[in-house]
Amino acid sequence: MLKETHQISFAEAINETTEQLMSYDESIICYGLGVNDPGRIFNTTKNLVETFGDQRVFDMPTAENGMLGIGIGAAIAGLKPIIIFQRVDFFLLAMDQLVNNAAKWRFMFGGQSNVPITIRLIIGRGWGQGPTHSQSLQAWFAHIPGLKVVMPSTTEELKQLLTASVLDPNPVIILEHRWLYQQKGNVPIQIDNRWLLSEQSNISTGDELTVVSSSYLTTEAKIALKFLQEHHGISIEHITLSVLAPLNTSRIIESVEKTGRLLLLESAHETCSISSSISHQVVASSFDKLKLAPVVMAKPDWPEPTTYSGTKYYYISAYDIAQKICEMLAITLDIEALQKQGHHDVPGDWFTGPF
Amino acid sequence: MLKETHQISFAEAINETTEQLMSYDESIICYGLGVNDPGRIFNTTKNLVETFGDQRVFDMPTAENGMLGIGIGAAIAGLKPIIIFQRVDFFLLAMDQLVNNAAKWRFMFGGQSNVPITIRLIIGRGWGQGPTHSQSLQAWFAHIPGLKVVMPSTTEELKQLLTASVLDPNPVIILEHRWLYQQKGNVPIQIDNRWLLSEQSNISTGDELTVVSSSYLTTEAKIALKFLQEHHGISIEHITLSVLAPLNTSRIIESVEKTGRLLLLESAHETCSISSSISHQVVASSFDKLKLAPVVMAKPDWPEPTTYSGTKYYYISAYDIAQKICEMLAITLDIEALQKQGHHDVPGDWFTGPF
Amino acid sequence: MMNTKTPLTDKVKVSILSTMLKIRMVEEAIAEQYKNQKMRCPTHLSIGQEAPPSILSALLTHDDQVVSTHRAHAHYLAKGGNLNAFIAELHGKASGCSGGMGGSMHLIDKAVGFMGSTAIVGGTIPIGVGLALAKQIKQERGLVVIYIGDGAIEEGVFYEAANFSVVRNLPVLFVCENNRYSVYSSLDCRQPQDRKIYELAASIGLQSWHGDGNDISNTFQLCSDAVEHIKLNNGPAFIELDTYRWREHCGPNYDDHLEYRPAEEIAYWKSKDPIKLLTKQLLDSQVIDVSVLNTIKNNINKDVLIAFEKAELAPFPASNTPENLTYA
Amino acid sequence: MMNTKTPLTDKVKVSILSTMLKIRMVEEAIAEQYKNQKMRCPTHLSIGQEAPPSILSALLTHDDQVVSTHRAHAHYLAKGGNLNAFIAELHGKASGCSGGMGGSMHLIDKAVGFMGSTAIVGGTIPIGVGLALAKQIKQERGLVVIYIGDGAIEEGVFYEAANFSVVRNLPVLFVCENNRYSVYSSLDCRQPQDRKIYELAASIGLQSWHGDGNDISNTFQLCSDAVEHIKLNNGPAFIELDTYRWREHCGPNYDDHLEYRPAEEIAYWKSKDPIKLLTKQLLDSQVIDVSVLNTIKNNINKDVLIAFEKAELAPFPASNTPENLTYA
Ligand SMILES: Cc1ncc(C[n+]2csc(CCOP(=O)(O)OP(=O)(O)O)c2C)c(N)n1
Ligand SMILES: Cc1ncc(C[n+]2csc(CCOP(=O)(O)OP(=O)(O)O)c2C)c(N)n1
Ligand SMILES: [Mg+2]
Ligand SMILES: [Mg+2]
Repeated sequence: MLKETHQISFAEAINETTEQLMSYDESIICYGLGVNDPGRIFNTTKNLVETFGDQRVFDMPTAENGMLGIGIGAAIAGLKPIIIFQRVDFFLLAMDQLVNNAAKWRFMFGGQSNVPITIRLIIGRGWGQGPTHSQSLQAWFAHIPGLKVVMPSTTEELKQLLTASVLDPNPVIILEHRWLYQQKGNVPIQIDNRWLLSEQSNISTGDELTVVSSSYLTTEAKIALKFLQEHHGISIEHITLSVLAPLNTSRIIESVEKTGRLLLLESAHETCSISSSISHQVVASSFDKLKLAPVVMAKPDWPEPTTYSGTKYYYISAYDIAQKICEMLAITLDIEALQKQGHHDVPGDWFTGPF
Repeated sequence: MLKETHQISFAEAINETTEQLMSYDESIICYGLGVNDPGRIFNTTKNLVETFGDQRVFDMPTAENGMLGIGIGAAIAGLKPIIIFQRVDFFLLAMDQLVNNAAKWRFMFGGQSNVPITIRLIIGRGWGQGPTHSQSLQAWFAHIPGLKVVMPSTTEELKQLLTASVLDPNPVIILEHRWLYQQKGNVPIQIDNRWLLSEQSNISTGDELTVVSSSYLTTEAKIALKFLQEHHGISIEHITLSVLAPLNTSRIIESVEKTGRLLLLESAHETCSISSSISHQVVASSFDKLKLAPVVMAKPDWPEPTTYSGTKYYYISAYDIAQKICEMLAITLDIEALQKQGHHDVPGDWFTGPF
Repeated sequence: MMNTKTPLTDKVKVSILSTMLKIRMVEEAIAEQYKNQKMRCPTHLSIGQEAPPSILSALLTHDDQVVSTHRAHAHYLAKGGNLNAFIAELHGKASGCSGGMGGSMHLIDKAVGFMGSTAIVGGTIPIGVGLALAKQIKQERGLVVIYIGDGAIEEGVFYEAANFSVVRNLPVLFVCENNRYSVYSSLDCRQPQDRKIYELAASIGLQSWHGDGNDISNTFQLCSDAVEHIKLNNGPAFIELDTYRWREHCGPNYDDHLEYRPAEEIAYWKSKDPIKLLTKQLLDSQVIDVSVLNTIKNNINKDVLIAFEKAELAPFPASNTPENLTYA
Repeated sequence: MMNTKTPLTDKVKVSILSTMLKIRMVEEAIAEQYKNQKMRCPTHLSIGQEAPPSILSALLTHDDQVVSTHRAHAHYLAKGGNLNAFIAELHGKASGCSGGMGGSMHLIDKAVGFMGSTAIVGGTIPIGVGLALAKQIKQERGLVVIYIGDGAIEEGVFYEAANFSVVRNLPVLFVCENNRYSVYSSLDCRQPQDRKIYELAASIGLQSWHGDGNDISNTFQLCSDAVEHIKLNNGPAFIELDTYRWREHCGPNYDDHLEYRPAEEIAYWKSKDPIKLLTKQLLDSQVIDVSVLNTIKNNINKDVLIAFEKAELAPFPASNTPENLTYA
C-alpha cells in the first residue's frame, strides 16, 4: 500500500504523530516538564493540550523519579503515557523506577501487567551544553532486559518508530537528538496502527564496507558516504540501527558477510557500548568472513566540555568517517571538501543559542 | 618485601582493611544503612563505631540519592567517605548523584576538586533474591568516564583492592559478591598505603586458552580449570579482571596473543557488557592471532526469577565453563564430576536463608 | 457524593477479627514451615501488624486498589488475595500469584485490586499515585491505598509522589505503618526526634490522621474518615498508624536477643495484641462465643493446610517461562 | 558561641548596594555581549534577583561556603567570586574559573568559599549538606549556604538532604529564591496552591523564615537571624525569599511577549527594583551622594570592560586538558 507523504521537519513529525496517536487512542496521555509551556518542547507538543485537554496533556513538578513511577502506575492501569524529559541527563534521577519497576513489572508478576509507556529523551549537543546536558545513555538502557530502546536517525523513519513505540505494550525509550529536530523529510501523512518497530533500515547498499549508525551520526555518515560514492566511486552499505534493544544484528551480519568490513559509529563512549556488543556479535557469527576487525568510532572517554574549543574534535564528523573508511580500505583519497565550514558547535547557521 | 599474612574470610578482610584504613587516615568516614546495627553489613563493619565513634561511623535514613550526594559533598571538603549499599539494586536511586556529580565534579570544575569516595555495593544471588535483589550493574558504571570500577574475585586480592580504592582520589565503586563473603584466603596482616589498583592478576598460566573472570565467577572458573588441568592436562591461562574501569586490556591481549582463544565470563547481561567491550578490543588489536572468535558466557536476558527452579540454569557454573572450553577446543571430555551437588541456590550448605 | 461511612457494627468487628486471625495463622504457619527450606526467598512477616490492613480493608470495595512493600502479606490477605496462590508463590511454583517469579516480596492479585508489592523501599509509592491518576483520568470509581513503612517516608520518591497527588487532587490514601524500625535501625538515626510523620505529611498537603494501629475502634474511625474524605473528592489523605513487628525484620524467628529493641517496648506492644484484645471484647460482650471462634480458626487452619499441600505438590514454572515473560 | 549579629549599618547598606550594582551591571553586559556569539553556552541571568545573595553575603565570612544552581551568577559574584575568571568561563577560556569546562552553569571559586554550582535542578543540595557534614566532623568554623529555586523544592533530593541535615544538626542554610517559575511553568501545576514552601521546610525540621527578598532591611534581618541560629549550633535553617527574574529563563532577552507571566506581575516586581529603591534611600538619607554612586558604577564598569577584554584575548584550553581532567 502506497502511503501519501508530505515534507515536514523531525520536530513537526513528532508533533503530528503524537496528535494522531492521541486521536486514535484515548488511553494515551502526554506529560513532562514544559509540555504546555510556550516552548512546547521545541514545538513537539504544540496544540496537544488545546486538542486533548489538561487531563491528558499536562506539565509536572521537577521530580523525575516520582513522575516516571506515576507514569508506570498509570500504564499498569491501562493508560499509555508518553513522558518527556528535555535531556537524558535529567532522567538519571529516574533510574530506579525505570529499571526496578518499568523494566521488570511484567516479569516479576508473572506476566499479569504490562507497562506500555513511551519515554521521550532528548540528547543535547553543542553550544556549551557541557557535561550535564549532553549525555547519551542508550547503552545503559539496552543493558536492561525488559526495556526497548529506539534511536531514530531520520525524519522519514520517525513517524513509524514513534507510533510503534507508543502502541508497543512494553516500556520503550526513544532517544531524540536535538540536532535532528529541524531536518526535513518525507513523512507519511497518516499513522498506521500496524506499524512495527522495524529494527534496521538500509540507507544505501554497497560492497566494500558496512557502516552502522544511529541518531544524528546518520546525518554525518550520509554526507561522508555520498561524497565517497560520488567523488570516488566507493560503494558502501549504510544501515541505520533504529532499535538498539532488544538487539537484533541479523541484518548487519548479513551485510558484513558480503562486505567483510564493519565500521560502527557510536554516539556514546565506547566501553560497554552498543557498538562493542554489535562488534562482538558480528565477530562471533562471521569471524571467517571478516577481512579485518570491526572498527568502532566513539566519543572520547570524557564528558562534553562546555568550551567551544573542547567540542571541536569531540564528536565524529563526516570528515572523520571518510578518513576512517579510507584507512579501513587502505586507500588515500582527497576528502578535504568534507571539512565542516562554519561553527562546529551548532546544527546549522540558524542556531544562535542559548539552548 | 614479604608481607606477613593470615587466613581470614572475605568479609573479615573487608572489616580488617576498613579498620586499619580508618586508623591510618582520620579523614575516612563510613556510613550506610545498617552500618551500626547488629548485622553490621554481614560483619564487615564490626567494631568500627566502637573504635572510631559515631561521628565517623553512622547509620543513615533510607535516602540513597541524597546520602550519596552528601558523601560527595563531604569528599569535596576533604573527607574520604566509604558508603555502603546492601544491594546494587537499591543504588539505582543514586544514579544522578553518581553520574552527574561524582563522576564529573573534577572534570567540570577544571580539576579543582577531587571526589575521593568509595562506594561499596553488594551483589545478591540465590535463595529467591529475585528481580530486585540480584542485579550486577558494573557495565553501567564502567560506561561513565570519571568513575573507577573494582570487582574483587578473591579474599587474597580484596585487601589491596579495597585499600587502593579508599585511598584513590577518584570515586571508586567496589562491587562485592555476597557469595564471596565466607571464602577464606591468605591476607596480608597490614595494609600498605602504596598499594595500587592493580588491574588484573593471573590465577594460572597456560597455553591453550585464556579465561577472564571477575567476582564470584572466578570461584566457578577456578573449579573448572583445576579439574581440566588435573584430570585432562589442559593448560589454561586464567586472568581475573579486578579493575573494570578505566579498562586496561593489555594483559588480556598479551595472553590471547599466546593462546589464540578467549573465553570471557560475564556476571551481567551480555548486551553492552564489559565482556563485549573486551572482546571488541581484543579483536581490534589481535585479529590475526585469534584462532576463533572470542566467546562470552553471560546471564540470560531476563532478571533473576525468585523461584528455585528459575535459578538452576541462570548462573554460569563450573560445569558450564568446562563444557564451553571443550567446545572451544573442539574436544570431548568427561566432566560430569563437575555437576554441582546439593542446592544450586546457596553459596554453601551453611546457608539456610533468609537473606 | 454521599457519605459513605460504614459503621463499626459487631458484624464488621467479627470480620476484622477473622481477617486478623487469618493473617496471624497464615504467618505463623509460614514461620513454622520456613525451616523446611522449601520457601526459598526472603520473607518479611506481618505478625503483630495485622490490625491496620484488616480494619482498613473492611472499608474498601472491589473498586479500591492497593499497592504495598516488602512486608505485604497482611495487606495482600486483608484485601482478599488468594491464599493458595500466595503460599504457592512463596514456594516458587507456577501456580503462585506471580507465577513464581516474585516470591514473598512481589505479590499480586489483580482480581481483588491488589495491584502489586515490591521490594525496593518506596518503590510502589508513585505506582499507587499513577493508579489513582488513571482512575481520575478514566473517571473510574474507587481509591488507591499505598501501604508504606516508617522507613519509606525517608525516600524522596514519597515526597515527590505525595506532592503530585495533592497538585492533581488524586484519590489516594497513604497508610504508613510506623513500627519504629527500618530493619534494625530505630527512628533516631533516620528522622528528627520530635518530628511527627503525619504532621510532615500534612505539610506536604495531605489530609492527615494519626493513631494507635492496635486500637480497633479508633483506627476504624480514622480510616473511615480518611476514606470518606477521598470519596468526597476532597483530596489525597495520609494515615499514620503505630504498630509493631513481633519477629525479626526478615525471616521466621524472634530476634529479641539482639537487643536492638528495648525489652519493655516489645512487652508493651505484645500486651496490646489486637487479636487477643478484640477476641476478648467480642467474647465478653457475647457477640461471639468460643465455638464460633473455634469454627473461624478451624476453617482458617483447614485453608492453610490445603494451601501448603497444594503449593508443595504444584509444579515449578516451565523452563521457558522467564524468557517469555520479559517482553509482552 | 556569642551572638554574631551584624547590624544593618549605613556602611553595610552601601556594600549591599555595591554588590547588587555589580551583579546587575555584569549581567547587563553579558546580555549585551551575548549576541556576539562568543559566550557559547546556556546562560541564566540573575537580573531582578540581585538582592538576596547581596544581602546574605554581607553576613558571611570566608569560613562560610556556598553552592548554587544553574542560575548562579549573582551567588558567585556576591560571595566575592573572581570577575575575570567568571567572564572568561563564559567565553570557555582556559583562564575561566572552571578552566572552560563548565561554562555559565558550572562555576567555582574555592578561594572565596564558592564551592560549585551545577545545572541539574537540586543536584547541589546534598553536596552542600555534605560540606556541612564535613565541617561538623572536622570541627571547622562556618556554615554552608545552599541556594535553590522554587522548582528545586520539588525534587526528592531536597527532602532527603534536608531531613539528614536535621537529623545530624548540621550548619547549613537553605536559601530558596522563589521567583514563582520553573522555566515557563508557574507554581500552579507544580505545587499545591495554598502550600507555603517555608512551612513545608519547617515541617521537615528546618527552622524557617519567609520574606520579600526585595525588602532589604527585612531580608537582612531574616538572614541575620538565620545565620545566628546556625552559628549558635541550633540546627539547620531555611529562608524563602520572594523575588523575580526580569528576563527570559535562559538567555539574554526579555520574553514578556510570550505572556506566560501576567503583565501586572512583571510590572509589580519591576516597581520593586531593589537597586533603585536602595539607591534612592541612600541618596535621600544622604548616606551617599551622586558622585559616590557614580564612582561605584564607574569602577564596576571598568572592571567589567577589563574582564571582557581579558576573556576575549585569553587562549582556549589546551587540547589535552579534558583527558587530563577526567581522573585525578
Ligand atoms: C531502596 C531500598 N533501600 C534499602 C532497602 C533495604 N530494606 C529492605 S526493608 C527495609 C526497611 C524499611 O523499613 P520500613 O519502611 O519501616 O518497613 P518495615 O520493614 O518496618 O515494615 C530496608 C531498609 C531496600 N529494600 N530498598
Ligand atoms: C533534574 C532537572 N530537571 C529539569 C531541568 C531543566 N531545568 C533547568 S532550570 C529549571 C528551572 C528550575 O526552576 P527553579 O528551581 O525555580 O529555578 P529558577 O530557574 O527559577 O531560578 C529546569 C526545570 C534540569 N536542569 N534538571
Ligand atoms: Mg518500619
Ligand atoms: Mg524559580
